[in-house]
Amino acid sequence: MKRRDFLKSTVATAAVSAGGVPAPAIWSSAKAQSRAETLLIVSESGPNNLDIHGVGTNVPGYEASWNCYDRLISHEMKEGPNGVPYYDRDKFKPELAEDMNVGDMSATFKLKKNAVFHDGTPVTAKDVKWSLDRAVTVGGFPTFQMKAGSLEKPEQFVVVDDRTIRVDFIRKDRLTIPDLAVIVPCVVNSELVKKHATAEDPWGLEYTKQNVAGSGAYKIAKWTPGVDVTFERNEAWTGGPMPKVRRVIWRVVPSAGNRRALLERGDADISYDLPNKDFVELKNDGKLSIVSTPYSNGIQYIGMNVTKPPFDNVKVRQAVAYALPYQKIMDAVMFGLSKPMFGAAADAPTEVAWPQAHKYNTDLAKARQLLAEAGYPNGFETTISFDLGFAGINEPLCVLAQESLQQIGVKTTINKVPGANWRTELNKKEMPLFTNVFSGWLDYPEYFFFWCYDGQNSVFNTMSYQNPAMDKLIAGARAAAATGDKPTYDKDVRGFVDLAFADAPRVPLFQPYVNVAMQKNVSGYQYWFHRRLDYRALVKA
Amino acid sequence: MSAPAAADGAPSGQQRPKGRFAETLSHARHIIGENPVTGLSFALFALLLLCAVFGPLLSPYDPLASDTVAALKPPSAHHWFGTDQLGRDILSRVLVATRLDMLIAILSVALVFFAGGLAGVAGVAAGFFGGWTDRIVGRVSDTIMAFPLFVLAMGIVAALGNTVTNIVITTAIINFPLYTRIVRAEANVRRNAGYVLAARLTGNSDTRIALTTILPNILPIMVVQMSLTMGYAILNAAGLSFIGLGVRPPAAEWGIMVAEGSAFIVSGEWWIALFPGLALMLAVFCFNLVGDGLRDIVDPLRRT
Amino acid sequence: MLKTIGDRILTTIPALIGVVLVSFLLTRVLPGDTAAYFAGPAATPQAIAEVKAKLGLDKPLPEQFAKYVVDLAHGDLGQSLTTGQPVLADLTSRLPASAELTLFGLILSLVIAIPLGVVAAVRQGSAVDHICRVVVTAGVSLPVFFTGLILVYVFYFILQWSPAPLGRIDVFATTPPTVTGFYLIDSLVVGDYEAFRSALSQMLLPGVTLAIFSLAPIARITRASMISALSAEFTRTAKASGLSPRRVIVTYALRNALLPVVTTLGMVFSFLLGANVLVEKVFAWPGVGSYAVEALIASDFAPVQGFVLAMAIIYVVLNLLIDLAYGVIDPRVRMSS
Amino acid sequence: MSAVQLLDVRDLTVEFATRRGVVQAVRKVDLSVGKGETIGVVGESGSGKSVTSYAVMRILDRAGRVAGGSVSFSGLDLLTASEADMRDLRGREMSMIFQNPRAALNPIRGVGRQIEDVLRQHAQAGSDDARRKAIEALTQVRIARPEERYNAYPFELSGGMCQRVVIALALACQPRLLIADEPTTGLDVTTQKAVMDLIVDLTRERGMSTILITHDLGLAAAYCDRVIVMEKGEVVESALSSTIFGNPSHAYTRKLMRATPRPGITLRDLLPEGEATPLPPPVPAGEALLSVEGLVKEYPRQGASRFMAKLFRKDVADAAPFRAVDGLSFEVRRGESVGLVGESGCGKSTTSTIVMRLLDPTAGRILFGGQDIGAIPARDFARHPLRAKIQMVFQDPTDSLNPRHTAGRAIADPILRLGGLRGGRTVRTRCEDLATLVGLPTDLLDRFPHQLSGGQKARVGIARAIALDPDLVILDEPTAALDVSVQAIVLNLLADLKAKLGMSYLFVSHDLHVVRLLCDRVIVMKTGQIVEQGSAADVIDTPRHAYTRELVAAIPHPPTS
Repeated sequence: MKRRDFLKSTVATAAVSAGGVPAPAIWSSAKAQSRAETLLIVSESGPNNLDIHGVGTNVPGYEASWNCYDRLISHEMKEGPNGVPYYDRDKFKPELAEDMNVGDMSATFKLKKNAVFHDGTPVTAKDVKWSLDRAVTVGGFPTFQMKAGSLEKPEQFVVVDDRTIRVDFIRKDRLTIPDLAVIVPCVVNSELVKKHATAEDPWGLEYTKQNVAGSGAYKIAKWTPGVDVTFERNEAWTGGPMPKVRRVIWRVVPSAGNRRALLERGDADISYDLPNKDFVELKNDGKLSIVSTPYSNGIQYIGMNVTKPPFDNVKVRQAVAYALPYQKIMDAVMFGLSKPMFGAAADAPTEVAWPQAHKYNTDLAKARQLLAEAGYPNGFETTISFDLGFAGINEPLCVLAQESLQQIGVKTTINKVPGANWRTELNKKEMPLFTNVFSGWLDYPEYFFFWCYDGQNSVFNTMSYQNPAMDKLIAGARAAAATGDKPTYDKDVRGFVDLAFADAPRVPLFQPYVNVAMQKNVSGYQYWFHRRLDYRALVKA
Repeated sequence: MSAPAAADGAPSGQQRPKGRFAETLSHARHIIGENPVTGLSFALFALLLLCAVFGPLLSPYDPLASDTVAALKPPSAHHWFGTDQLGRDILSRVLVATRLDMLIAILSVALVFFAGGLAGVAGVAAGFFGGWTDRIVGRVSDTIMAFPLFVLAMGIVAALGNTVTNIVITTAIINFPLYTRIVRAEANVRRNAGYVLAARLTGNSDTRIALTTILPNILPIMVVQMSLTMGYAILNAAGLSFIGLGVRPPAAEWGIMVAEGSAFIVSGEWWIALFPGLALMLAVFCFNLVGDGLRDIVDPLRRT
Repeated sequence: MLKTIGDRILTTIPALIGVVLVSFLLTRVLPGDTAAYFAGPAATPQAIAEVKAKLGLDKPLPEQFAKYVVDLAHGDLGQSLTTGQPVLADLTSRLPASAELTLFGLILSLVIAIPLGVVAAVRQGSAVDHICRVVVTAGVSLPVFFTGLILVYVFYFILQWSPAPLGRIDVFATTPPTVTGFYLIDSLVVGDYEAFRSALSQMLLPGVTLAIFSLAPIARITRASMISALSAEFTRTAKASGLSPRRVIVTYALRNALLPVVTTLGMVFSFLLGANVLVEKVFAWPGVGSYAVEALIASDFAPVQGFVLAMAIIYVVLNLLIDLAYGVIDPRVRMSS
Repeated sequence: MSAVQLLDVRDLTVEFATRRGVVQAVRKVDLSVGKGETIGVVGESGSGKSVTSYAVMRILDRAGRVAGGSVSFSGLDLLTASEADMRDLRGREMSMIFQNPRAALNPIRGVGRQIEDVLRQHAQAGSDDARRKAIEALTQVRIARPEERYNAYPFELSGGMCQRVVIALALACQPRLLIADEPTTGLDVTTQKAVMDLIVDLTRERGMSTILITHDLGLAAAYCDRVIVMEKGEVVESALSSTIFGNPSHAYTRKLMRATPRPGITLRDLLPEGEATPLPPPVPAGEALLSVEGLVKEYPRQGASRFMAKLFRKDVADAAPFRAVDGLSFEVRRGESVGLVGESGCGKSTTSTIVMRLLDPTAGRILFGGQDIGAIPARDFARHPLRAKIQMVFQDPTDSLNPRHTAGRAIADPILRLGGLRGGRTVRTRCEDLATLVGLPTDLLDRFPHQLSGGQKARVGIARAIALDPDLVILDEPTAALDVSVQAIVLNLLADLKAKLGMSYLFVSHDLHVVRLLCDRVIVMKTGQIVEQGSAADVIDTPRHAYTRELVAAIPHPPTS
């Protein structure tokens, strides 16, 4: 290590002296200075839109929105499962609002006096209403997300005075307040954006795609789509304590090997998408700090389309559940970096929680027996599909599943679906067998089940599972949650979890981890429901 | 007749002339003897064919059987080439992959050989250039050439789906202009040859001349081109695999093995990418050199 | 002069029309659904249908094609989903990166391959000839991404001789102001040697990767045409006139042998543009190649179409330039009528 | 012979390493050249005459090496001299010129610069006077407007002009020995004469010694003091020019001499003594078989490189089309043999190709047996019944045979396509008959062209042409690529066949002697037009047109005894 450092410095000096002009020396010291105040993040892909309300904004775009815009409220931090700061689902803190008053059928927010947008104009209740109106009417993902918290109509958002805004509830829903703390209800500089709005584009989406019109802790200094984003700290930020990092450079490095090399060499400060194996090795190596946190309300699962024979037969589904090589997947695919969702003790009571482990285990004899009972003693042929965008995990996982299923006579062909096409394929609901991940921003079991198991057959109910008993339990739990009826809630949650496991339309495999690799001098990482980085808390020593 | 025949005796004495095939064979032996690299490449080619045919019999393990306990083991006495992420034996996978890779190479090249060759000949036949068939063939080749070929391949595979058949078809399409160009250029050189004019004088139609006179004379050059494009076919399939558009797992294919292994290089598991990479390189290398050797063999200038 | 260049360009129009048509048709059968992408993660089928209508994707293909052509004529190549930018803007900002890298690789390759081909031809059949042949063939036998990865592993990760493979210039160096878009030139124009050094060291590994791949065609054609030039009658005259070997080889044989090499350059360049796609992905190079790959994987068709069209135009222009270069080198082409 | 020889070659043996082992191309050759002497080296292809000269210059290619003997050049042993010394000698002390002068010049370097290269290499000029001296060298070879030519490229000059440049290059440094290797092969007779006269004048003026290597005994005898005859790598005879023609001592020389066409002899005189049989009686010419009326062929001047031309020179006008054949009218009667003579580019090949119906005329009629076959498009003529009646023997016997077909198959091709014969045996029998007719041993029918000699290939070509009993055979320089001894045999064969089968010949040639031997009538062409026609003897013995006279005069006349 010392030799390397030496080499590095001699190379640098050699280059400087070779330059032969005084300028490089000055440049170099400036460079060292800026290096210390700058955080370099490397990831596989970058944002395609800086505005979460935009059309087709990708997930990296959420990170830009989170750090550049403020919302009325945010979550407090608590200690997470691994001692890392973890957002507290139930505790809120003001961000743009200085206080929040939740009534029976409405909530009132008072804005901070000195809150200003990046262009210096003060943040007003008018801006907040305009922004929330935008979120519920613009369509697509933002509108859908608002609806999840029963925020559906512009009439719900009332400007009380310049600094006060009231949100009216259309129904009692315990998800309404949490939904105001997700990324979508961000506050946009309405005057600035309206200047760039047109008749075809009344919400100015074209403008906010390229430009930040927020009041958040960071501004975008430079954005080269697909290459890098440079964030500069907003020195006038009022949403919280002044962030420590002055500048963040987010560089797109498509090759995972290169990302690891950059981290190991100390050239990059943070990366959160590396193969699991790399995280394990880097952790054991000890040169970097690695933080692993389970996805909140998320699982990777094997799904079966219950409308497609033979998966319409519950015994076939159970046979698959008994044939899956759970431990092999944990070892060879996840390298132990995930929480098993299988093999709960036979006598363990069902918990009022989600996700939780099911009671299936790899038991080929039992699987064969179930298959024979279902009328497929010699197995059958089918296709197993996965999202190529996450091939690093999905591909070996499917290969192992394929091999294991082969042993009970189920022959599968692996179908790689390009990332962009995955959602279309899911929407078609024609894939018989597939693996996928679902995780909800709002961490409530009934939220998960409403989207994934309910008979309304949303896109996330990838199995086309429809069962009136299930629908009744989910509805019961949602109603009980809104009214705070804990016994009914507990009973219904246990009910739908049990039913989901018994009917086995989807077989949970594991709860994935969010892994972040950081240089030792970087600290302050916080886990958020959106699983992206919050630059505001990060510190570089 | 009074004119004597004795004055112009045969050049090679009274020795009975050998058949064309036997002669080519002895010429080939000479070329191989003269150039050790060519000899080596022919031997390597035979070895590859052997692996393609008997690969599954030679491989010590089931190439698809995972063994998570033995995952990511470096080369050892048990696993000469080590094991991959799922504990599969890399040696076995490399051996078995020979068949698939050779299949892709040979099929795609055979396809373009016929399609490109026939299209070219059709063009030649249609009135010795200038016919509309020729113009169409020319335009199609120009259009394909104006595409960045690898991106065209990606586009077609992405659009049609990543099956082996589609990879084969795609590879054939991007090599199409190479063949039509060769046929056209070579036919152009020969179309004013005395024997072509002679064939016209003896009542052969243009089509017949193209098929029976020009094509057989171009064939050897096309065969040389075939062995060169076989190398590109494999590289192309490997490139497609690297960006995730290659053959489907768990099938063993060199390109996809390198692509999978590439993620492990930085962490020190070099063997996962290295061995299939070497096999890939060796195969392409061999095809290229065999092409060179064939060129020497069919080149009339090198015959004495 | 301009008119004749114009005439020459006219002859390439059918191929360009072919490219436009094929790329349009190809991108329409890509499996991805643009409307589903725009409609977001939780869209209902109705929502997707609405987006589809808004984007005009519900119209029959001929109508879509007509619209595409009209937009093209207005210089509108559409919007990229992955970067969210107009395709034209993306292409213009990324093209110099690819062009600089490809040219760098090509020049590197020429500098190595031509002398190699000459030596192999002069010493035809010797060990040097065999070694040259084996080395260049080995180079073209390696998949470029594999070469790239190995080079990064060895020269960056193990030996630490090369900077991090993070694109065109060090993250903390200042990008030179755009004059040509080529960092090497721009940095020299403003006299920023630090930036020049950084850009050069970033370009070395990907450049070498491309050069290794393109050695073979150039060295082979140089060798072949050099052999025929060396056995040409004018070379014999030069020898019989007692000219020095240097003069015979360089002024007489090599100058003539370069003609076929120039013709091959067009093919090699387009070959390199293809290889560039993979090299850019390995080295995080912000060029058009990696842009096209990402777009294709994401079934994002506007950038794919734009990229293909840009490449086709470059190919056409390049061949025109090669024709001109040929005319400059060869008086027969230049002066015969 | 004088005591002090400039060049003295003793027992020179040159070996070539080939596929079939080591071959001695030159065996124990003795040759000496005195100061101011001109020596002719004569032999047919493969006699080792060029190899000897390359060995002297030490520019043999890689496969060849000197296996024995000595070469001394004014006392210096050339075989042991260092390569640097040799380089110094080449071009300064001894120079060489080659056949095919255009290929002998660097195509992309101005001719003046190429001369400068030599001057500077041998320190005969510096950067200040190189140009002046190069122009001087051009002036000496009597190139008009040398200053302008200095900048010209070889492709801009005619063949004769190129050869002058090559001579200028060779003589630029005032060497003492010039080796001219077939310097006029491929040039027209008039050009040949001019070039040879120039070489002789210049070398005499400077007191240089010259070695002239040629296959043409007449040429050697006309220009050389002494002649050395080589056969199969060995010197068979060496004598003064006058004696070699008057009294050749070696059988090979005699054979060679007899086979050389010259005035005042018959076809049979070409053959070796004792092998000639009486000529068949002349066939009286019948009615007109072919009559060509007002034949015109025009080519547009625009070529593929027109774009380039426009790009680099602004003043390329849309030139009028080029007339290759300009209003030609003539006829060939049944049983008659008509010669079509002219220098390269006169339109004789275009005419024969049109008559052959491989090319469509721009205007004019071609009546064949009364039918206007000129009106039938060339592409359709392949399947026309008259196709069988007009056949052709090509110039290059090698090029005209498909390398992938055996001799038998080549002969069978017209029979199968147009002859209406079916069945392997019948066709084979017919092929064997034809082979016998042309004097080709039938066991050679299974050989491929590359396994046959030049003469045998010519016989295959002739057999193919007569397979369908044609009425008219067009002979396109059928012997131009053959050695003289083979030419003698083929010409006699053609004469015999004509008599036997009653065909008519249209004989295209540049060689007036040959035409006179084979043809009844001669048509002389120049720039697409006929300048003179009449009986062969009249036209050649008493030419009326100035151009014909010029052609006749240009033929080298060996000293007659």
